[in-house]
Amino acid sequence: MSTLYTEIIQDAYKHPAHRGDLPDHSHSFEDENPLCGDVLRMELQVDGDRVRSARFSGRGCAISQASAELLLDRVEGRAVADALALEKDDVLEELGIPEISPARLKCALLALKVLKGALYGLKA
Amino acid sequence: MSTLYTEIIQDAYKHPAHRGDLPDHSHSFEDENPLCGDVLRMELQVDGDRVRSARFSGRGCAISQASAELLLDRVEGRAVADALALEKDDVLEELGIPEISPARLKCALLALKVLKGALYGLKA
Amino acid sequence: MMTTDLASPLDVAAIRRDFPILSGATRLIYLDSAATSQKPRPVIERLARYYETQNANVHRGVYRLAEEATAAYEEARATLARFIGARPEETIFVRNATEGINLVANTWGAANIGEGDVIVLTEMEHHSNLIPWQLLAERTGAQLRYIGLTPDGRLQPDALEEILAGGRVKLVATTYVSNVLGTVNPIADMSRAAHAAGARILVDAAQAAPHFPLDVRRLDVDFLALTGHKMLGPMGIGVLYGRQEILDAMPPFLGGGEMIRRVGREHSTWNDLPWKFEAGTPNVEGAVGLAEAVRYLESVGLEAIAAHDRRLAAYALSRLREIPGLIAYGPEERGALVAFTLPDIHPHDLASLLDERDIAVRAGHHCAQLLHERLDVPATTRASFYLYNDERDVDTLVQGIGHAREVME
Amino acid sequence: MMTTDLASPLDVAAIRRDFPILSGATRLIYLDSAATSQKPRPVIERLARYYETQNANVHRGVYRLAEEATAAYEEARATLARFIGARPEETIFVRNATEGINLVANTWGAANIGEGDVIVLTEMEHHSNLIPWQLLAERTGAQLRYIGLTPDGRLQPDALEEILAGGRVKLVATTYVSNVLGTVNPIADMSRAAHAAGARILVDAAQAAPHFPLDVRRLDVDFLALTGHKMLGPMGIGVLYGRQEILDAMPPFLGGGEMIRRVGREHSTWNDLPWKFEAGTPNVEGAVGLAEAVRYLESVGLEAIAAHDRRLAAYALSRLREIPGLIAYGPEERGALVAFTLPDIHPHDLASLLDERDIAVRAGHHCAQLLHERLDVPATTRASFYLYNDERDVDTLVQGIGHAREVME
Ligand SMILES: Cc1ncc(COP(=O)(O)O)c(C=O)c1O
Ligand SMILES: Cc1ncc(COP(=O)(O)O)c(C=O)c1O
Repeated sequence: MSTLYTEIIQDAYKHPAHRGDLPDHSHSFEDENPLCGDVLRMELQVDGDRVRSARFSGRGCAISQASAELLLDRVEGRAVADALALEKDDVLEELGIPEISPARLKCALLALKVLKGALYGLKA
Repeated sequence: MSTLYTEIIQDAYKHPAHRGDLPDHSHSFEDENPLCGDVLRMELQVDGDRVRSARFSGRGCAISQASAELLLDRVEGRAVADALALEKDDVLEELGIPEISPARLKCALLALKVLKGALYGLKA
Repeated sequence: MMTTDLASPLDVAAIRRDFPILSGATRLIYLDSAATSQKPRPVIERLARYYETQNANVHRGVYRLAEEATAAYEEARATLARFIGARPEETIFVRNATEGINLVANTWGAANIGEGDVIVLTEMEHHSNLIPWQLLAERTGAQLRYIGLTPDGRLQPDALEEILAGGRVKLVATTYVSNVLGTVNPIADMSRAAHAAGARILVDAAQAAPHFPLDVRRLDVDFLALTGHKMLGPMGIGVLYGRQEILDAMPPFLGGGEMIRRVGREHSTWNDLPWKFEAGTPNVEGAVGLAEAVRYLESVGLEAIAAHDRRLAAYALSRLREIPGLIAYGPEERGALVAFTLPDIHPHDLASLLDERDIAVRAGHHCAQLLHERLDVPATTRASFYLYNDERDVDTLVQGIGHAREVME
Repeated sequence: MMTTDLASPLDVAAIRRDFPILSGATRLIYLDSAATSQKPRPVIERLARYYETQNANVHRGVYRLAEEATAAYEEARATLARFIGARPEETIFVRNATEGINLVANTWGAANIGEGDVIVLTEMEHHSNLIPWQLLAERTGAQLRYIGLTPDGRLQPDALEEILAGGRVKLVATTYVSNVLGTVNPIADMSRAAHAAGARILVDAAQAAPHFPLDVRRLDVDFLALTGHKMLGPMGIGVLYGRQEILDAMPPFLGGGEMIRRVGREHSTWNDLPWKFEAGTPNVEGAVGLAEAVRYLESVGLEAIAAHDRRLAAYALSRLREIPGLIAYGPEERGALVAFTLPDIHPHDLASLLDERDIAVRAGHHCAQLLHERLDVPATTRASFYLYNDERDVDTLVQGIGHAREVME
């Protein structure tokens, strides 16, 4: 039906498992995409070298929201080092849209930017 | 041979009868065409309502020099009112080039501008 | 409900055939003319013809080609001057509306607006008629005052008078037509009020000039800027109108060739209007292309275009309002555009999903962030129309929105 | 003496066929490329193709056409950046060289040059690299100092060092190639001297970029401006290069759409480089046309063009010097032009008489009044050459001058 809005994206957008707050988070970060007004916040509970739990909040398009959901699903319960190693291509692979256009790429990568911001200063 | 440099213009340019000064002139004016650097000065001896004698000096292209010569030839010995009545088309008619291009038109009309300047304030 | 037969005064099918980009194999539903218009064949061909037969640098050449290029350039100026009811001396070629407004801010503004003086803007301004005044205000200590909006997106009726009554207003800078709300502002009334208070008025006509006849004398404005690419002309060319006596007294903008009379080592003197404000080699191609665009618009008829646009905007508004939950911003009476939001789809998602069906709309804040804050939405989706659009395009849009909703539900 | 067989590295006959305006029924001897160049078919066709298949407003559109236009625009920037050895972030699209230089004067200049500071110019500057600094000096109380010329039209060898030794020099603004003398200035040396004295250097490359390879890093300059229409590109587009760390620290130039990050009621923040300096809708058509021109130049080969131009200038100089009484200005080693005077024919008359034989040369002060005062002539006649000219054009010019002399004798 839609080449951009894959099943994966639609599913992650419509049924996010990681939307919400973590009142006792150890790390958090918020950023925005001023051109489209998207705002994304992430809260993480880091325990030793692991990301124990992770939640996101904010508003934005399906691409940026689904990207946040998929990223946090991937990092939750895993090593901080794995989260720090994530790159642009990993995000696009998670989303299943390697061919995204430059304008929407910004939406897709906002989550990665915020995640990196939250983990800033942690060692790999 | 040349459609712009008519016999009349070549003749007026090469053999001007009115080039020179009038030490006891009653009226004079000088102006320039800053874009091509042409400078033209006219000195007139006005006697009552007549232009007794008229001379020009300065430097410039053949069109502006010929135009000065032809204009002064036309007004010398004639009524001030006739000189004051001269217009653009009279100049082009004298030069024999009614179809002159805009860039060269400025050259052709410098003499008229200077003549009008010299006679400024006189009644027709 | 499908298309009714609102008889347009235009033969849209014939017009579309004049636009190569709209005549491809797949029908492109181009609904982003408020961002930039497409170009008809005569304009595209005019650019080629210019370079193939007339190209030379203007004004200083004695040879015939240079004469011809100069004549073409100055004829283009005369065409644009006539189009807006100005004199050629008052018609300055600039890159776009943005440059025109900055020119005024940096010359007239810098010379006439000082600390504590007031510049009046509206809350619906495009950034191009906002940032130049912010920069000027920061430099000079002038104050910015904003005319607020009614709930349906018109200027607050008495706001201008109230601000003017407060005194020290030097300039009212307003858009003619909002590029988001579609609101058409009462420029003639605003001019009268501004002038009565001793202020000048500048009008951003970027969204007006493409759509209806315009006359700077009848509007009695002091400055007016338009941009060629939104009115079928090429990119890189626009016009700034300034009232002659104001332009005469203004310092120059950029320095360089063309705008100079006589150069000294320390100081120089300026050329006559309008060249005083055109430094460097002008965009002759752009000027002749824009003049060709004006001729095209006039051959179709500005009044007919205006009537067509009005009908289409009304039709779009009524069709869009049938969509549950859709909010359309702006007043009933409007220019040829509708910006809207849906409760359940982000504008960027909607634009992407529509694009998959060859429908081009714009999503974002449309360079009007202040207005979007005022509307309390980060972004809207905007569909804008022009002489090559028809009811079928609106119907396709409405169907596309339905489809997008299905995908995202 | 008639044409000898100076073997050009270029196939001029083939090149001429690429230029529609030079391929008409009567052979046009176009010797005014220093004013503006003619355009090859690929550039003209690129403009049409842009409007027929790619046109949209850039940067903010989500739909594919807008993506495509944006990609075309940014690819054009990358092409120009590579052409001058810069990074895309340092490559700002402007209208022409004049605007580029004014941009620097109004931003970096206004922020960094104060009362008593010194701006160094040369006596051979085009008005476009002179007036902006005069305007800035008048506004700030800075001083202008001029590097004088040798009798053969080169910069006085030690003048720059002497002025720099005097202290307080903030900027050296110089042309790369004189548009009247043809002099090619030693930019790399001048950069070194300027930097050693803590000054910045701006280079006007309007007459250099069309004719030989250029590398801003190797020259180590801080700013460099070029203009598209002199290098086979369309009118209305040029490039300003600025060193990244300087651009980063600079206030913006014009305000409007595109150059903004976030807008508030009183104050706004700026976009990243290079967009911070590009307010309003850019001239996408101009940019893609200029990139096409660069590709054309590179396919011919910049080194080959440089060699061709050098030969042709030398040939023209030697042929013109055979004419009794003719004075040619400038040094032996030169760019692709010769400006000269005849004792008995005014430059305007000569240009008109040559025009009657389809030879296009320029007469006047070529926007270099100070230089003409220095040469003590009000005007010169200039013949300038490019890749589509050959020895036959020079011969025709020389014959034409002979004919003009006969008429005016
Ligand atoms: C040396 C030089 N600098 C600057 C310019 C200005 O170029 P433009 O008018 O395209 O800005 C020119 C050409 O006119 C030139 O020859
Ligand atoms: C209302 C309004 N003003 C100004 C502009 C700026 O036009 P340009 O970018 O061509 O300068 C636009 C369009 O973007 C606009 O819609």
